[in-house]
Amino acid sequence: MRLIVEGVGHRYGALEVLDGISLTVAEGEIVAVIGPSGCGKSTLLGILGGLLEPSAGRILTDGAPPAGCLNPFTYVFQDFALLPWRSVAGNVAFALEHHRLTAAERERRVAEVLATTGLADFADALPKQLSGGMRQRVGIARALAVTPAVLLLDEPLSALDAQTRELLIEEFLALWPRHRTTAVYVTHNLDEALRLADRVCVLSRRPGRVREIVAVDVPRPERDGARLASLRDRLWRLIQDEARAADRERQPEILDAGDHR
Amino acid sequence: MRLIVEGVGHRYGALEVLDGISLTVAEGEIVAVIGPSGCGKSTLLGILGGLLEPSAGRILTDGAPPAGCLNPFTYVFQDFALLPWRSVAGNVAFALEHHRLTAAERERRVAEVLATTGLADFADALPKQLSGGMRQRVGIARALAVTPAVLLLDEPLSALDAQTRELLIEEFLALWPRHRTTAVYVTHNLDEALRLADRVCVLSRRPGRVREIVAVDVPRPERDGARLASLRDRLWRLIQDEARAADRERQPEILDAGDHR
Amino acid sequence: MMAPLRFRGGGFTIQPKRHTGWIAGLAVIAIWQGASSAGWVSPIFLPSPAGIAQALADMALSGQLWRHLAASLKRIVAGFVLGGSAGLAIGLALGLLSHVRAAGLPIISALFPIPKIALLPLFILWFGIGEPSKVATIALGVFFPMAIATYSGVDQVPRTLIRMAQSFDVPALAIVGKVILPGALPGILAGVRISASIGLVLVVAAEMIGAEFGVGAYILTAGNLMRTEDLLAGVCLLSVLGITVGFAVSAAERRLLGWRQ
Amino acid sequence: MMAPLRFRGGGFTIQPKRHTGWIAGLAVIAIWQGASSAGWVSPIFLPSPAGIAQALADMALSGQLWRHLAASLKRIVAGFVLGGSAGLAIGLALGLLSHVRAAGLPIISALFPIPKIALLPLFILWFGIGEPSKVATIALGVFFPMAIATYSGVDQVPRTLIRMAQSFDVPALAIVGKVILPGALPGILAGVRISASIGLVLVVAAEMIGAEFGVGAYILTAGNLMRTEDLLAGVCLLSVLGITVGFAVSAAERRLLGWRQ
Amino acid sequence: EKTSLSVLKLASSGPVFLAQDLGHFAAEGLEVEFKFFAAAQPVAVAVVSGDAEFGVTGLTAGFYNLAGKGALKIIAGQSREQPGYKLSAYMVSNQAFAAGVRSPADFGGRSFAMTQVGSTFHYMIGLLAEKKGFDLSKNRLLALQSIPNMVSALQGGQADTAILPSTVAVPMMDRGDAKIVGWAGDETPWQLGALFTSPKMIDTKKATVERFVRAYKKGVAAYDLAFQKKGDQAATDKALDILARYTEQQKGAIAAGLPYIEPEARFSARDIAKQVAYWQAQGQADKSIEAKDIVVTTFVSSID
Ligand SMILES: Nc1ncnc2c1ncn2[C@@H]1O[C@H](COP(=O)(O)OP(=O)(O)OP(=O)(O)O)[C@@H](O)[C@H]1O
Ligand SMILES: Nc1ncnc2c1ncn2[C@@H]1O[C@H](COP(=O)(O)OP(=O)(O)OP(=O)(O)O)[C@@H](O)[C@H]1O
Ligand SMILES: [Mg+2]
Ligand SMILES: [Mg+2]
Repeated sequence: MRLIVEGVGHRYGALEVLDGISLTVAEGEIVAVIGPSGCGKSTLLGILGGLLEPSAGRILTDGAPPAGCLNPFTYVFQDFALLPWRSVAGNVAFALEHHRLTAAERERRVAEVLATTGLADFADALPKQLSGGMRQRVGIARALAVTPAVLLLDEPLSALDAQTRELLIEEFLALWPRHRTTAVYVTHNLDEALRLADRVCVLSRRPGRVREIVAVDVPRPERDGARLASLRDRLWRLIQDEARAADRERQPEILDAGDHR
Repeated sequence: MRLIVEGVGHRYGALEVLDGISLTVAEGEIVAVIGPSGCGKSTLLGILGGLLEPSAGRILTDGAPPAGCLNPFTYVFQDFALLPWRSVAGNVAFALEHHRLTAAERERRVAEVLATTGLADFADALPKQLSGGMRQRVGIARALAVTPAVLLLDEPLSALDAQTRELLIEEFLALWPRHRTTAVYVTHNLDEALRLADRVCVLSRRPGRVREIVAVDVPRPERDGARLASLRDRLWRLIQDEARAADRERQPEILDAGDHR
Repeated sequence: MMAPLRFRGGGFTIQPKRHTGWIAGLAVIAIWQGASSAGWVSPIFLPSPAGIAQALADMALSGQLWRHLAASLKRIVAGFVLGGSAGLAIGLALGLLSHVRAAGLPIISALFPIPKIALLPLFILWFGIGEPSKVATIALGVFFPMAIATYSGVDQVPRTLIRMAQSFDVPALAIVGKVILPGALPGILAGVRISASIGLVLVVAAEMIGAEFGVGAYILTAGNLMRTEDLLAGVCLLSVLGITVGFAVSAAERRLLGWRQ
Repeated sequence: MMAPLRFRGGGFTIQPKRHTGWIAGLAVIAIWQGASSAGWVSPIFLPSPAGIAQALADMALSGQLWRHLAASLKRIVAGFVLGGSAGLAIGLALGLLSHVRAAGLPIISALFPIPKIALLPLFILWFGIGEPSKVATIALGVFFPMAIATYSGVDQVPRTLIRMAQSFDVPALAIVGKVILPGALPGILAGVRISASIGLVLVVAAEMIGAEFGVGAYILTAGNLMRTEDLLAGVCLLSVLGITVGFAVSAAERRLLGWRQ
Repeated sequence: EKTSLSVLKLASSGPVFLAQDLGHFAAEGLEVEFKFFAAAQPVAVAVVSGDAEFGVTGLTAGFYNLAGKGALKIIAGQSREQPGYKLSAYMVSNQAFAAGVRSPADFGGRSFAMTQVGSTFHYMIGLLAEKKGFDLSKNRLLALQSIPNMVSALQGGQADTAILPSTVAVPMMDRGDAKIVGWAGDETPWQLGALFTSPKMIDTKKATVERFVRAYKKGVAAYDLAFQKKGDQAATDKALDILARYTEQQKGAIAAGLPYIEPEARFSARDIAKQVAYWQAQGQADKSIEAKDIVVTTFVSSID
């Protein structure tokens, strides 16, 4: 399934967050979105998945979702978003319970994705008993269980420590060829973007605009520090100044106006 | 000042966390400590700074602290450990208030380190008004204000996003030649370790033992992705299996036995 | 010039002392009994522990104890069920519906601080002198904290879990049942704990007006007759009742909220 | 086969409705007044808002209002100062000293659930029917929640801040004053809020015996005389008193805890 | 037919106890359920709230406030303070006695313990002030909510003076805890209690009310015969037995403190008007109350 973003803009009240984002994500492509803190990456992802209505522009889809797809647009969340009172299997099943599936089919799907993500031994564990890495594996298993057409990943690894992040990137890369799901991958981490993405979409500071879309031409298995070094430098130079400015920005008072983000 | 660690071991009740750690940190040297989650890195750092008493072994110092040193062993914390009710300047001053200094001298020191760390414009800001990166700069300014002999840094950048981390590493590297303080730098991040350290001390899983100490022979200004790639691979192969095992470990129930860690 | 490291940590942690609690409790009782036996405190002003124990034993043997306890418990349970379920329902509505929150919260905030015992005369007019007015007082006293605890429990459900459920197309009613209610349970149980103690206060107050049986009536009668042993025996009963309810709520928390942390 | 994206987010957020609160409050009063004027509710059972307002106005004009309010406030303030400062001191000791915690907590837990009004007869015996017994009741009622709020406030001070202070060689007493006390302030203020409402309940209860003036005495007299207008006028006074105290605590929190978040 | 009566466990309720046990209610075809309360106030409230159909007790300011809103009607008389009947005692604490409070005339300016504002005790001190000419606003009036609280306040000297029922006052005097310095009946006779019901009863179940009052009057007559005419020792003993059982008191104590009850269960409408006026003047009763609307003289006539 292809995803077409046409001139999307968004504002929260008076705060303009996104402006004229246009982008096409091809079937089976991974597009990484990078940009300084607060530039509207999460907002864009929320719009892509139909959770937020854009103030301007529209999103179109092209093509049919894959066979057995229960939820075309499926998220993987930065903070995992696991129900803490459900076991690993229960969390995966949560995504399936509201679809017309036989119990057997549901169990088959759960078992399959737990096996794929190496969680088979942890089916009965509660989230609190798992390390951060294992928790995000549950998040990924849950996403895969519904056979998504487009995966929307919002900094899926940023809550993990560097070593676990490394492990999960390797697993992603191993898992990928089997599913080839279209994906939009938001991250702050250039290395992550360069190792996973086909193209990297660089956003400007708020209001986020597309500054540049950089294709990563090296085939995934051949990407290593040495080969990506120049591309990495180029990207870093692109965003460096804006990252610095975003960092030095005073954080606004969080007014609890009753709306819970 | 040289720091000599002689056969240090530690146990929390029945849990053996560190075993026979021996290590010498030379004057002006940066030693990075890496190891899988829960292997006792923070415990070791606590022992080095005199906050925890080791169950076995001892720590010796050799040489006099630098002129004007108020607190030979000074920490930079992962979670910044700023007093949220004090301004940036107040947080830095907190480290000085309990020393016999004239008010003028205190103010001079505060102003100086705020200038060094680019915080001069933020002297009156409260921590909540700052981005994560700025908060850690305050942590660093506070540490520098007491002119430490040995800096003890416990994953100082792991709470920051990748771009801010990049910015702070660059600032560290720029700041370094001016002070040349001895430092022990705990991290999960191989890149961080390789870009900053003279030597990397690799710990095994719990109970932490020294597996290998790797010298980084490239001069700091010349370290880049391409040059460090092979060293990085070597380190990653060293710790990969243990990182994976640590990741798959079930997290123990946190028993609140009245002791607050 | 090698020097050992100075230890400067420790303190500021609470060490559990297994037996101190019992010893202190027994010591207080022993000193009190000693002072009473020695005649230093007049038994009218402060009866001896032995006297109180005797009064309790008499009460238990004569069957009065169960009669009073049963009468009080019946009222508490009835008031709790009525007020608690109403509070839960209104609290949920306050937590979920903007209009209900906007209209209801100011009214609830205005009525909450009114001590319910002040309304007892009115309740007697409305519901008569018998059980209904007592139950109504307790129910009203329980209603407010339950409603407030429930709505703030709903507020504390992480928004990301709700977004997650929406992103998997989970129907709204199922979100309430499977995400919001379990997520609000910690808040609701905290409300139960507070409400139970308020119920205890109110049963005493309500029984002071026109009740034949009940721990409150027993205490009032004892007070009127200047029988301080009986009075303190009744107070001990209340204390035991309160502690028991506290334990019950803790047990429920352990069972139902084992997933926390 | 291009298709627009289906929106599936929204809901589950509380929108602030600026005027609904006032409108709802006024509507309730208007309906109530209407029902009273139409004679649907008998003034014995529920007097009309106009009747209550009249009673309040009479009270204000005759000067009785200030007399009763002043008497109650004097008792609350005296009880609050006594019980609150004792609770603060004991709470600090419970929070800081292992032995005090081990010995004191079981005793406090056993005494806390006793409704203080049950002790009123005893206090009258000890302190007479004058002011001291009333103040003592309020003080005792305030003591327990303050002690418990203070000690759990101390527990909630992040340990890392204490470690930080120790790592800068800050003396223990200064740690208590500059880290633990400010850090425990949110807990302490939460305790003040609870204690204030308990004080309000207890002043009503205490004034029911032998007080000539005071809002509680006024309400009791009104109840005795079956003057429901006066009774509800007194209840309104209590509500206003409660709301005022709530606002005062909120204002204190805004001023003193502006550093939070 | 079933009906219910709210009542205090006091000798002044003697007529209804006698009417019950001597079968006068049964003779009228009434099955009366007694609802016992601890104070005058709830007795009246019980009739308003519908807990009981009839009530018999002392007249308080609260009673008049309820009656003034059309919730209660007096239909017959009960006890009166009458010279020679030792019902309510003027009491003085030992300390105050030593300080010179020796007679009811000395009560001016002294702290005075009572149960509640608007209670019968409150009215009696008001009557005394009127008679002896002292200013009641100079007395500290302590509302202690219960008679035991009054006893301990008097015992401990926290209150100088009080008015207490003889059943409590005489034992206190005997123990030396306080001094009796006079009797209210001797100083200020007044209509203390009454039988009442709700206007709704009179409107909808007039026949029941009539039968109830008839039986009540027989009870009053039996009381009069047993304790006031004292013609028949056997009847006196039997009545005393019945009262002792209902009031849970010693026969001797009851006999010593029996109130006067008008033999035909009549009441003084003029005294009731005076009481209403007094409470209105004190600000304890609503100005809108009309005494004539409170009393119903169709069942029993007024004395005056
Ligand atoms: N519900 C909301 N109401 C108002 N403002 C919002 C809301 N959500 C986000 N914002 C603001 O919009 C801006 C963009 O937010 P968004 O979360 O999309 O940024 P982001 O690029 O994902 O940032 P980060 O890198 O920190 O995750 C921020 O300044 C944020 O404060
Ligand atoms: N105060 C304590 N009491 C008991 N056990 C502790 C205490 N502090 C740490 N531990 C345990 O000791 C082990 C080592 O802890 P430590 O924090 O030193 O590890 P670490 O290497 O810093 O881990 P991480 O990489 O997660 O920061 C862990 O298993 C931890 O659970
Ligand atoms: Mg984001
Ligand atoms: Mg650590």
